[in-house]
Parts: sequence; C-alpha cells; structure tokens
Amino acid sequence: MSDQQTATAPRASDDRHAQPDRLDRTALAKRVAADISNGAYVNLGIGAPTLVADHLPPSSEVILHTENGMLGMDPAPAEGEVDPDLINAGKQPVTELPGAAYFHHADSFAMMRGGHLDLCILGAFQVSESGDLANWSTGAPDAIPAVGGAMDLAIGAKDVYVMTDLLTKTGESKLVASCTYPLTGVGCVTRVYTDRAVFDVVGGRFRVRELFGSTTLDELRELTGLELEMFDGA
Amino acid sequence: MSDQQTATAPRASDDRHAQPDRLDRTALAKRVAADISNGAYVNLGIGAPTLVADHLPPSSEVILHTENGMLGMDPAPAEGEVDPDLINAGKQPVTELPGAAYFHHADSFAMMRGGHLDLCILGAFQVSESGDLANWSTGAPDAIPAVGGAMDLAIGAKDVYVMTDLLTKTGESKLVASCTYPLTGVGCVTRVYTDRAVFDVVGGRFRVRELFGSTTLDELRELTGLELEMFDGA
Amino acid sequence: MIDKTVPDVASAVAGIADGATVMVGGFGRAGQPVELIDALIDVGARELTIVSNNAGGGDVGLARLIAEGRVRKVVCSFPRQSDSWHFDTAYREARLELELVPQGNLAERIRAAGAGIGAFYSPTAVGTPLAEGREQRVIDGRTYLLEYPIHADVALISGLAADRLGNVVYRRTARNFGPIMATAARTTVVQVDEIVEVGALDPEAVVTPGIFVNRVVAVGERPWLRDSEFVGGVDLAGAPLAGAGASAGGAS
Amino acid sequence: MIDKTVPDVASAVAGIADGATVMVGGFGRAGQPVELIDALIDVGARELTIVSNNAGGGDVGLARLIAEGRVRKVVCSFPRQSDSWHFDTAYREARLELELVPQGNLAERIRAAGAGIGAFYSPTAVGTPLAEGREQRVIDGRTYLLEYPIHADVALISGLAADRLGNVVYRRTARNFGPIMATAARTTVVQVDEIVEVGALDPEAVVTPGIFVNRVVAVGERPWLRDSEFVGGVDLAGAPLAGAGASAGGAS
Repeated sequence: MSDQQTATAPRASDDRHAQPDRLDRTALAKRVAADISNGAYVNLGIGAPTLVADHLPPSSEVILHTENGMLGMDPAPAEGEVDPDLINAGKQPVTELPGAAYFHHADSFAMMRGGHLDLCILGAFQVSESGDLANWSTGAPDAIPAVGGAMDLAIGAKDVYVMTDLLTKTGESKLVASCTYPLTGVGCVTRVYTDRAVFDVVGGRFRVRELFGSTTLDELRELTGLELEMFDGA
Repeated sequence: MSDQQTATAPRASDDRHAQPDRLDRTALAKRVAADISNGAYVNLGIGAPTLVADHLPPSSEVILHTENGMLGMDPAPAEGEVDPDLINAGKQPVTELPGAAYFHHADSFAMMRGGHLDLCILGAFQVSESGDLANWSTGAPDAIPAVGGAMDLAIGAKDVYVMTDLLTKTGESKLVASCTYPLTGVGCVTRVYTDRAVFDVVGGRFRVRELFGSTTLDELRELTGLELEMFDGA
Repeated sequence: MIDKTVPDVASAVAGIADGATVMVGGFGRAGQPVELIDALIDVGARELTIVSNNAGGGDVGLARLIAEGRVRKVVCSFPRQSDSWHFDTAYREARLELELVPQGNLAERIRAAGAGIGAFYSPTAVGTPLAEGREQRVIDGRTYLLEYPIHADVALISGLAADRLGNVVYRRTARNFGPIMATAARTTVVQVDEIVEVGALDPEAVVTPGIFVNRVVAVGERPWLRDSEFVGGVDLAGAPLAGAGASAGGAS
Repeated sequence: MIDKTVPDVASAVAGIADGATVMVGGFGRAGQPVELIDALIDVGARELTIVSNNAGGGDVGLARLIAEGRVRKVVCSFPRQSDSWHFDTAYREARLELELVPQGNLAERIRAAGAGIGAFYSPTAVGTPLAEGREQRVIDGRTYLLEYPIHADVALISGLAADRLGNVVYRRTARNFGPIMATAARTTVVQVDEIVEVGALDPEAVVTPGIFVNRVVAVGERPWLRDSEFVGGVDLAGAPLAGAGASAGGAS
C-alpha cells in the first residue's frame, strides 16, 4: 500500500486542474482510493467521498457498502440505464456488481455498527485533534436538521477517514483543537485527507502523513493554528 | 368456531380408544385442532402438541411456525422422503407447504417474542390458577437442565394453550394453586386442554369450559383440589 | 383459505384514523409506497405521526401528504432534501413536529418493536446533541445510549411481488425499511407490482413472511420494469428521460 | 482479487487456539458443521467454550468434541437429548460448565454481538430461575431482563453454497443459527456443499453477505442431495434407511 501512495501522490499533483499547493477534488479522490486495500469493505459518505468509487485501482477488489441495503455497489450507470430501485445513500443511481447482496435497513446498520466495515470515508465541517467529527449540522438556529446515517457510520467502521478541503470557503481551518459545531461522533476519525495534506489522528494530535504540492508543514501550522508534527511512522 | 367445538366433542368421546371419562391423546389433539381459526399462525411445542398438526380441519388454512426457522410446515414426510435439512423443533422430519418461508433463528424468535404468533400449544408439568407455566424442569437436583425455546414461546404468543393430561402418572393434579416446579413463564397460559376437560384461565381462577365424557365438575374439583366453576361465557 | 389481497388501494388503507402512527417505507423514492400514500390522502386522516427515513420530495407521495396538512409529527433521519420544500415550509411554520433519529437507531428501534425488545443500548449518537435526554450506560468500557422501540398502528410498504398469504419479495435497494416496518405495525399494508400464486416465491428468498402482513394490493408494473427485465430511459423519479423514445414519452 | 476459499477443512480451522470461544451452527443435526468440528478435533485445541443451541448427539460432531475432552464450557439452550450421552457424562462428572440460555435470548444475544448492541431488554425468562442475577426493568408496564451480547473468536457454520467473496446461502431449516453466528465472531468459517462462481447466487437471496465471512471450504455434496433435487432414503442423521436400496446402502 505504501508503494501505491508513493506512486500516486506525484501523479495526483501533476493533475492539470490542480493548484500548485493543493489537490483538486478528483486528484484527492484518487489519492484516497489508492490507500484502500484489496478486499476492503468500504462505505463512501454522501458528497465528495462518493467520487472515490470512480478511482479505485483496477488491481484491487473493493466491496462498496451503501447503508440503504447493499454490498457490491458499482458507480453510476450508463445514460438511459438508470434503475430507480438501485440507488446509493445519496439517492444517486448506481449499478450492481456480480457477487452483490441486498438486505434491509436494520441488517445494513447492524453491519455498520457491529464493526464489520473496514472503512468509511466521510465529509466534515470540523475534525478535532482527538478525532471528534462534526459533519451533520452547523448548529444554525434556522437550519432544518438532518442526520441520516452519519452518526452510525462515524462510530461503526473500523477506520473513519475524512475527505475534505482543509479550509472552509471563508478560510477557517476544518482541523480544530475542539469542534464548535454539533458533534457527529466522539474520537472516531482516524485519518483526514485534505487538499493540502494527509493527517493521522494519533494520541490527541494531528500528525502530517503526507504533504501535497508545495505545501509545507509551517504553512499547515499557520493555516490550522495547531501544533503539527510530521508522522514518524510509529 | 363454536360449531366446530360442538361437532367435535361427541366425535372425540366416541373414539374407540377413549376411556369413558376422558379423551385419549389423539382425540385431544383433534379437539385442540378444532379450536384453531382459519388463518392462524401457530407454534406447536415438542411432544403431544405436535400431534395437533395431524388433525387440523381441512376446511381451514393454518400456518405452522417452527422456531428453528420456518413458516408453512407440514406434518411428517412419507417413508423414504426424510430430508435431514427439514426438521421441526423436536428435530423430527417435516415437509414444506407451498407458500412456506425460511429464516434464521433471531428472526424466528423475533417473530415469536414480538407477539406475531396467534397461538402456541405447549405441554406442561404444572399450570397455576394465575396462568403460570412450569414445563421445562422438575427441579430435580441431578437433572440436566434444558430449556430450549419454551420460555420464549410462553411469553411470546398471543394465546398460550397447554395440552396435557390432567393428572401426572402418580395421580397429582397438574392444575395447581401455584406451581412448585421452576417456572417457564408468569401468567402466560390462557387455556388448558386436558384429557378430562378444557379450562380457561380467567381472573386468577380456572374456569371449566367443557367437560369430556362422563367427567363432572365435582370430580374435577376433587381431582385438582381447586375451586372450579363452569365458564359462564363472559 | 387465507386471502390477504384486497382489490384496490382504497380498501388497502381503509380504517386509518386521525392521530394514527403510520410507518412509510422507502429511502428517497426507492420503495416509497406512493400509491398507498395517495390513497391515504383520499381517506382524509389527519394529525398523523409519520415514521419514515425521509420526509418526502417533490410534490408526490409523502411530500403531498405533508402539503395537504395531514401530518402532525415526523420521525425520521433525513428530512432535508433538495426537493423537500413541503416539509421545509411546514417545519419552518411550525405546522409539524420533527423527531430526528439517526438512521441506524431508527432502523433498530423499528426492529426492536417488531421483535419484542423492551429497549436496547446503542453506540450511536453518544456525545452528540441527539444524546440529550437519553439514558447513558457504560458496558465493557464503551458508552451506549438507551433506545426504545418505535411501534406503529399501520405500516405502508412497497414490494415487488407477494402471494395471497402475504409473503413479500422486494427489488434491489427498494427493500430498505420495508421488512422491518412490516414487523412493527399492528396493521401492515403492502403494495406490490404483482400478486403471484402461492408457491411462486422461493421459500429461501421470501424476505417478509406473511405472518407480518395484513393486506396486499397490486398496483401494477412500474414504468421501468417489463418482463422481469429492467427497461431504462427513466430518471430517479421514474419519469421518462428526454430522448428516451416516443413510447416512454407517451407514458408521462 | 478476493478469494476466501481454502482448500481443505484443516486450513479452514487453522489457528483456533486453546481457550477460544467457538460458535457452532446447527439445530440438532441440521446445519451442524460436522466436517469443521472433526477438523477442529484434529487441531487439538482444548479448554474451548462452545456456543451452540445443543450440546451434540450421538458420537459425531459436537458430541465427539466433548467426548475428546476439548470443551471447558457450553453455552446453549438444550443440551439434553436422547443421544447426548457424551455431554451428559461430562456434565455429571463436572468436567464442563453449562450456561443455560433460553433459545430466543441465545439467538438475540448472538445477533446483538454482531450488530454492535451493548445490551438489550428481553421479555423472556422473567420470573423464572434463569432470571437470577439478571438486571430487571419495567418498561411500558412490562418486565424485562437485561441481556448482554455473546461474542466469539470463531464461528463454524454449515451452508449450502458460497462464492469466493464469502456470500452464503443455506438450505431449509439448516439455516437456523448460521447467519447470526457469522456476524458475531472475529473469524467466521463456513463449510458448504459447493463453491459457486461469483454471480451465481441471486443477490436478492444471499442470506449471509461475504462481509461476515473469512473462510469458505467445500466439503462436497451430502448424500441426500443430488442435482439440486432431494433424494430420499436417509434418516435424520443422514444414514441410509434400511431398505433404501443397494446404492444408498453402499454409501454407508
């Protein structure tokens, strides 16, 4: 897997749409996909994480779970072949791979909460140094709340990766000392893939696993306001 | 259903194997079967209750549940057609009716404990006036305990009928003021079919619903030592 | 003979009263019993509590039920959708109450009701705002919240096919909440594309055994299925896509 | 590529250690993974805790495991059978411990382990000797007992067919505890009559999805099945009946 990482990172930063100091969304999806092991059972959250499905390496066989009751999901159908009975958690049309299985919602979430998924990849508003995740509500008083399966995914999968831009549109860091938005799960995130760098959550601190493009550790410290160190591989 | 009762009782007591004052096991199984409504979902306990399956009136369609994961069970197969993968809770070979369904043990007991079965029919060591059931253990210190699904059945079905001889082999009444054997369930039995009479459990008392053969109410009072009245239909 | 089939959707939903708690199957449009909901609107029942994963989208089905002012409370995990304008308006105008439940807790609470479980300890939502008011317990070093079953008066469900005994099979991800809701309601009503003969469903593949089902109604083939084969040319709402051909266009 | 198939039962049970908790599928003989148990005996692991509905019958499978003195504790609902002499002897000589669990609690506790439920309130066994030591709680006027999940190191299960992804289908009442045990163990091992190609199993009819399965081994057709048709002439133990014909007799 570390071979794949080395091989992929330069490719990703060569992407013609990428900024010199960060990856675009497609490149980031490729980068995340490269880290998924052969044979892994993976749930991709709504939004950006869904893109990962389109970039899984052909050399590996990864089984995608969708919480609305399916294992063995494949990305979007060809035009004109949309089956309204076959959708993912984002209610987008998908397709079925040979070896797929369908099950009802209680079985699907039992699968998730019983710790059987190897990995889920989620979007985030904020991730804290202790791995707390906030991704379902900004707490705005007039917002209509909606949580879906986010809280179950957060506590269910063996590993929870977050895939997000490092900064919000207004320039605030999504990596924080502690979340100010309502939490989705406590201490659940194990890794964060951002457009600038990959971070592991280790012992209550973010450790920088990999820098993208021209991004430096000092830049990340400045952007996040957090004490960051490179991941030492331990 | 009351028509069926009237029609069946004399027929049963005419049975050539019956004692004048009581029904034999086959006649009792017929008598119980006649009370089961069309469309009922029924679980038959191990032992004597299993016989009921052979006497269900052809005019009604009754769906038999077996807790080892099946609805739509039919009685024993023809000789030479035993399928070891198709057994009932007593581990006897059975057959499958059209419209049957198989499911795993958690689903099967969810069905039972969720109150979806209309009726189960169980054997008993003792039934108390308040409907307590003792049918899994005599409490003998050297006995090997085994409970199976008895406790789940007792509390799960909408109605729990007991089918048993009124007296033990040593002449003691199985209907008692309160059980001395370890309980299977509390206040769960709604009706008791014995070789001498049918009893309903009503307001903490047995009410005699029907007398078999030459049995009289006074005899039943003497045999059980309980205050018994005829069921007044209320 | 047992015959749970009823001739039309009006008979299928007959008797649903004001104030009833109604479970509605489906995840988005997949598995949503639109025809039964339309019939429920015709019944006229008001002050309903709806238990469903979503709160409807567009102007049909659940969304229309809300638009018609029949719903007092919604218990769901994800009411907000790009096209949930009817729910959004009713919620903002405080014309209905929302109980927001994480999807896994929603599913497990429905299953618990059907399975006779008094309550259970769930790992989901611990440390979040949705844990408020819930009893907490540490078991084997992990924190859980106590969750209670959700029962309903009626469940409205959509399946692919059923027999007169009420055995039901579903199709693909349209299965979703149907099988568990069928177990949790006093009266379970299933709409299917087709009613088949007893014996036509494989006993190994029946998903909802008839014991959980009270009424079955056939609503006819959906536009995207024909001869058991999927026929494309529709969008997610089941409407024909532009350029999908004259015959599909004629069905819209 | 994912390939969970292993070439033989020895590979299937490799690594089961002394002191392991092993779930064993089956209800009586139906669904009991006899070939895997035989292989487990050969592995030599001792001091096992066995979670199974029964404690074996006759001299094969679970009964033989107990006879060989490998079992320290049995968690089951119904150890006593007409032919459970090996369990009976070991129990009376206090060579093993018994935890007796009502069958529905056994099933639900196994499911809870697989589903990440911390504990649940069960209506079963209230007011009986098996309620002793259990926490009691009144919910909505009914009394329940608190029941905890049962996890295992290994589950040994018997199915009808599986693919290399570990998707499993069962046959008739041999399904019983298999699907839930598959969810509750760290390592789930499934023996099947036959391994089939990926895509050969109907995705609507897969009972145990591959996510729950670690190893699959084919043990060959059972004597009472041929060309997907049932062939009679066997008794409940799978032995040919007297007079069942020369060919069947020859197989014993």
